[in-house]
Amino acid sequence: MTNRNEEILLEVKNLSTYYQQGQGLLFTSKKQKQVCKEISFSIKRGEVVGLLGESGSGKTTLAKAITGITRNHTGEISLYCNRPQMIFQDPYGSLNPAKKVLWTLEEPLRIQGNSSKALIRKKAFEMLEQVGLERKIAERYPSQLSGGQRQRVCIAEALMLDPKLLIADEPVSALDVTIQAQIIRLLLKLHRDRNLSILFISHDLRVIYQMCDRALVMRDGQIVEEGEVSTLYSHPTHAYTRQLLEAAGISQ
Amino acid sequence: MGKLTARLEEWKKKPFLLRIGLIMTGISIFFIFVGIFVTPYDPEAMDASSKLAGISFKHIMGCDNFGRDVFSRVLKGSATTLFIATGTIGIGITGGILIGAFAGYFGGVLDELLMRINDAALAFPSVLLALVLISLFGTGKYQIILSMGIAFIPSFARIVRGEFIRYREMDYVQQAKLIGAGSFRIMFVHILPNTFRVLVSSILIGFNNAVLAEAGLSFLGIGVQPPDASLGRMLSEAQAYLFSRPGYALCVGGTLIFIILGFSFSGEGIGRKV
Amino acid sequence: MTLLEIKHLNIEFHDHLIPETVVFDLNLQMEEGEIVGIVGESGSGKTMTALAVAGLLPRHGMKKTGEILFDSRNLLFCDRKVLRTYQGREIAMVFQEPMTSLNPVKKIGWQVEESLKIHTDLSEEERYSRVVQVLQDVELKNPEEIYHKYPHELSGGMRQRVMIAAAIVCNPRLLIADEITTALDVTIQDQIIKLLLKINKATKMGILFISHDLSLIRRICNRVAVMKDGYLVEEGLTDQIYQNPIQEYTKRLIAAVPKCEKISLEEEEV
Amino acid sequence: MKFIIKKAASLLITLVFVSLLVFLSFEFIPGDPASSLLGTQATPEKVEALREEMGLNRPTLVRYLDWSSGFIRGDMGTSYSYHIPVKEMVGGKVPITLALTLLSFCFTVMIAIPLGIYMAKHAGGRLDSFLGVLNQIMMAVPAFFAGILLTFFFGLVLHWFTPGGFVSYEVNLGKFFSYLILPAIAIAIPKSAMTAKLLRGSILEQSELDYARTAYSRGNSTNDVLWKHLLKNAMIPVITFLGMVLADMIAGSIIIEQVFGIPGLGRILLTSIANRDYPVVQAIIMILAIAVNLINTIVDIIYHQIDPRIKYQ
Repeated sequence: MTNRNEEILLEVKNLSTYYQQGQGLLFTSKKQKQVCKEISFSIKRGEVVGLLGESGSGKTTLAKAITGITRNHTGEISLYCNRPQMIFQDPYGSLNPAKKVLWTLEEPLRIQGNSSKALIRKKAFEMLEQVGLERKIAERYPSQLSGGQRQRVCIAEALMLDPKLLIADEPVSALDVTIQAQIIRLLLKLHRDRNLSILFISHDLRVIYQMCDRALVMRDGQIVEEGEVSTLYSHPTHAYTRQLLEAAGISQ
Repeated sequence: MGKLTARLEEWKKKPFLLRIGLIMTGISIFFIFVGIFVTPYDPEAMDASSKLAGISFKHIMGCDNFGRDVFSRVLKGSATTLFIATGTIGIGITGGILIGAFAGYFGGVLDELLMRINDAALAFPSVLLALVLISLFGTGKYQIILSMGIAFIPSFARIVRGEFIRYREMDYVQQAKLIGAGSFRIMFVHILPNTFRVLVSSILIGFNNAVLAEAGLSFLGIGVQPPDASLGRMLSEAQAYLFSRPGYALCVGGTLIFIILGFSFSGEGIGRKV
Repeated sequence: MTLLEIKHLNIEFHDHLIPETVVFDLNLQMEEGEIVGIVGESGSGKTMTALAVAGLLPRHGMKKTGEILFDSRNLLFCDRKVLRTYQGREIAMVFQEPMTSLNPVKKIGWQVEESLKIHTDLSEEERYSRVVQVLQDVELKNPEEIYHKYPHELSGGMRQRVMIAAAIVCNPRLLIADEITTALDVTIQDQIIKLLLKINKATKMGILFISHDLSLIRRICNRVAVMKDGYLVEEGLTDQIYQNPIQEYTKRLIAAVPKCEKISLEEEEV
Repeated sequence: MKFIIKKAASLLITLVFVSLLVFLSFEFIPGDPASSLLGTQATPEKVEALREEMGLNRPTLVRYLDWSSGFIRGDMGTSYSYHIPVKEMVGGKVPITLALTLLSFCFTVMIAIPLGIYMAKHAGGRLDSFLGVLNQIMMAVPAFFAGILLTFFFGLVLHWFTPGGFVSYEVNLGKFFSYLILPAIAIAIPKSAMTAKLLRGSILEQSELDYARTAYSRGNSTNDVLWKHLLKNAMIPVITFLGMVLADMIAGSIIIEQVFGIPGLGRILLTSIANRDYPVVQAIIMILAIAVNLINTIVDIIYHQIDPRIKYQ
């Protein structure tokens, strides 16, 4: 697959993100805390890249910087495709509880404003089918769905705008193992069928192994190691990677 | 028929307090509404022969010191009170949503500035703030609405702001940003509907407070001016005849409590549904 | 010697319109000093079982039948006063969320010491030295300093260590660990597991380890019970179950555990 | 200590802000104080002379600085209506309103805290439900109506006191307080109902949290869990609320003073509003604002002492 897809979709150069501690006019001095430190990497078309790290390592911050949700950063983020979309960890917080599934699915195209209502609806139902949900789900509220169903709806919503790059931030961590496996398969299938690039963020080394071609290991805002998953797992060079593999009981 | 039983089932599922509250509020609003068109007597008509008459079939709440029928005046007064409360809440909630939404959603310097003003205003009890504003705007029905409305904005703004701060970091709001929704769309289409339950509850509690505040101001004589009747004003008149005709004060006060209880039960019931 | 015996345990909730049974006819036995795992997905009834053993089920709105025998006394139906003499002294429990499970306005020392205050006649100095000792046992550095700290000043891993310290301070014979590593990072998880194994070895404390994570269970437990929808599906030695699962559900559960293998989509369509 | 200094500075800034608002809002009132002072005798020359004398022709900012610095020194200006220093009119009334407010606050705390704890302990029981409804009704009773009822019952039926009677604190301190008891109760009734309800809810909310379960798992009895674990946490929102209640009582006392005929700050405020006697209104509003903000600051400091989490945010 590497020959066909040499085209780079995302290139990050020397990215540092900042977090403001205490905002205020009076007394509270603004403190800038650096979260990501001088990060560089790239993602090619059709590639699944894993981002591995523990809590507080800056994974989510990095994702939010790439998608443009937060803008407090220095360095370069070059995108050679449409705006990447994102799936979040908590399937209970990522769907608007006040809106029906259909409304949520239609919203991205409604905001774009250049498709007819009928067309939008048609596409929403197509997308529901693609993520393996029944049509009747469309009329439900998020509170009436299971965790796995919600995560599928989130994936459908993210794909409504046909992004070339999808950022999945711990999309299976909050789910039961059997559901986890289903969602992973779904993502892999979408990757295959749509030639979708995925930046897959997780703390679970095994899931990363299953999903990804390449992985980045992140610690305290820095990428400590990067490489093909198979080589990375069999021949870790950085001590932290070794420690992670050992803690997860994968020693080869 | 089936539809009716279904409705009844749904009604029975609602919390007990909410049901009681809605019934009480319904009764109050029904009487007040009818009172706008028909009252047993002309609320202004004085009758020297029945000055301070007691409770009887002719005058179910008796008569006041000018011989006016208290029941008719209570109907009229409740209507004024409710009208003022509605106006007050209208102004308060509109201002509160605008200020709270902007401050909560955008945060930062705007939030700091708006909330500092808000806190300074909130530091005053709303009745006191309304008093100050009345001394600026003068007395009269509409001035009262304006004064109380402004005085109620800070508390609503604070509630709305809290809700917006809670929701702005939610993943679905981040998601909305990603699909290209503008700030206004996110604020009023994505976030606002989620605050409705809290808003409805605080509106009902606000009604309760507005009725109390209006009655308090009118009681002090700086609220509604004659010839408009108001429950608070009637209570202050009734206080003078407390010994000779305690029924007068009790009837007026009872009505006031009934109306307030309706709102507070409903607000409480809705809050408890969560 | 048998430490704990659960016989025909049924737990039914009656706080909604329709009664909901969360545990059906559960039988489980545990030897002194043994580490037994209960594994299952959310809603399988594993936490309810743990709470029942710890005597922490709500007293109203539910129906319980069966027996939980500890020291040949049925803890499920004994007097609250008797139960309290076991709680914290003989049976202790550690929970999933170390942040919310500690009282936010009390100092660490106070919270670790509490069981000693309730169950022993130790003097203040004796209690203090025991608390410092136990904080050291759970591998916390500077126990004297930590004694005077509040929960929010510690990291997640440290808080969970404090929870364990508070649980083992009276040397209980049974420690119930309910998903205690779920909220923690992998490296911290690893450390906590090693700590539990060390404690078990040193004090012969029985551990009832509840988790959804099969790979963790495999590392720590001699025996495991698999639960689903309130039923005990399969029970036996961990290695045996892992290698030769009998029940269909167990097979599926083991198959679903992410392994270091690539998934081929052709095998089974989504 | 750093926190207290920070809070004190914040209080100062808020007060400057409030004083600016109070001063400016009275600037924009239609009508000229000089001409209204002169009333029917007003001629353009006389008005102009008086304006000059009152300093009304100077720029707003200068007059604000003048007014605020005067206020700090204790010079609150001169009443338009009575032509005497505002300080003389207002000064003697402050202790009366203060006493009334504090007395009501004490009653509220004394009633609400035990009641709230009792209701939480017996939550779900018959007495709790009954008290819950009773509480809801009490909350709906306006303080002034409660005052009227109390006057009627204790004054006119039982003859325990003379309605409308009052003894100054300078004459007889004991009698002074005895006349404040009923008004204080009238204010305290709805407030203690609200506080008790909040405390009950807060305790129950805490009892659902994980740490309560932890406490039970160590062998604590229900009582021990309540007193040793839940109460301190549950009091945190209650303290904030009590701060608001205290501020609210200052406003409430204005109305209650009217019902019981107590010559406190409220009385003068009302007559001054009616007479458009703005220096007096401004002064009273400022006094109340200072009191309210002081209370808020104290509550913040107490809050800070109780909840260790705040220090690290």
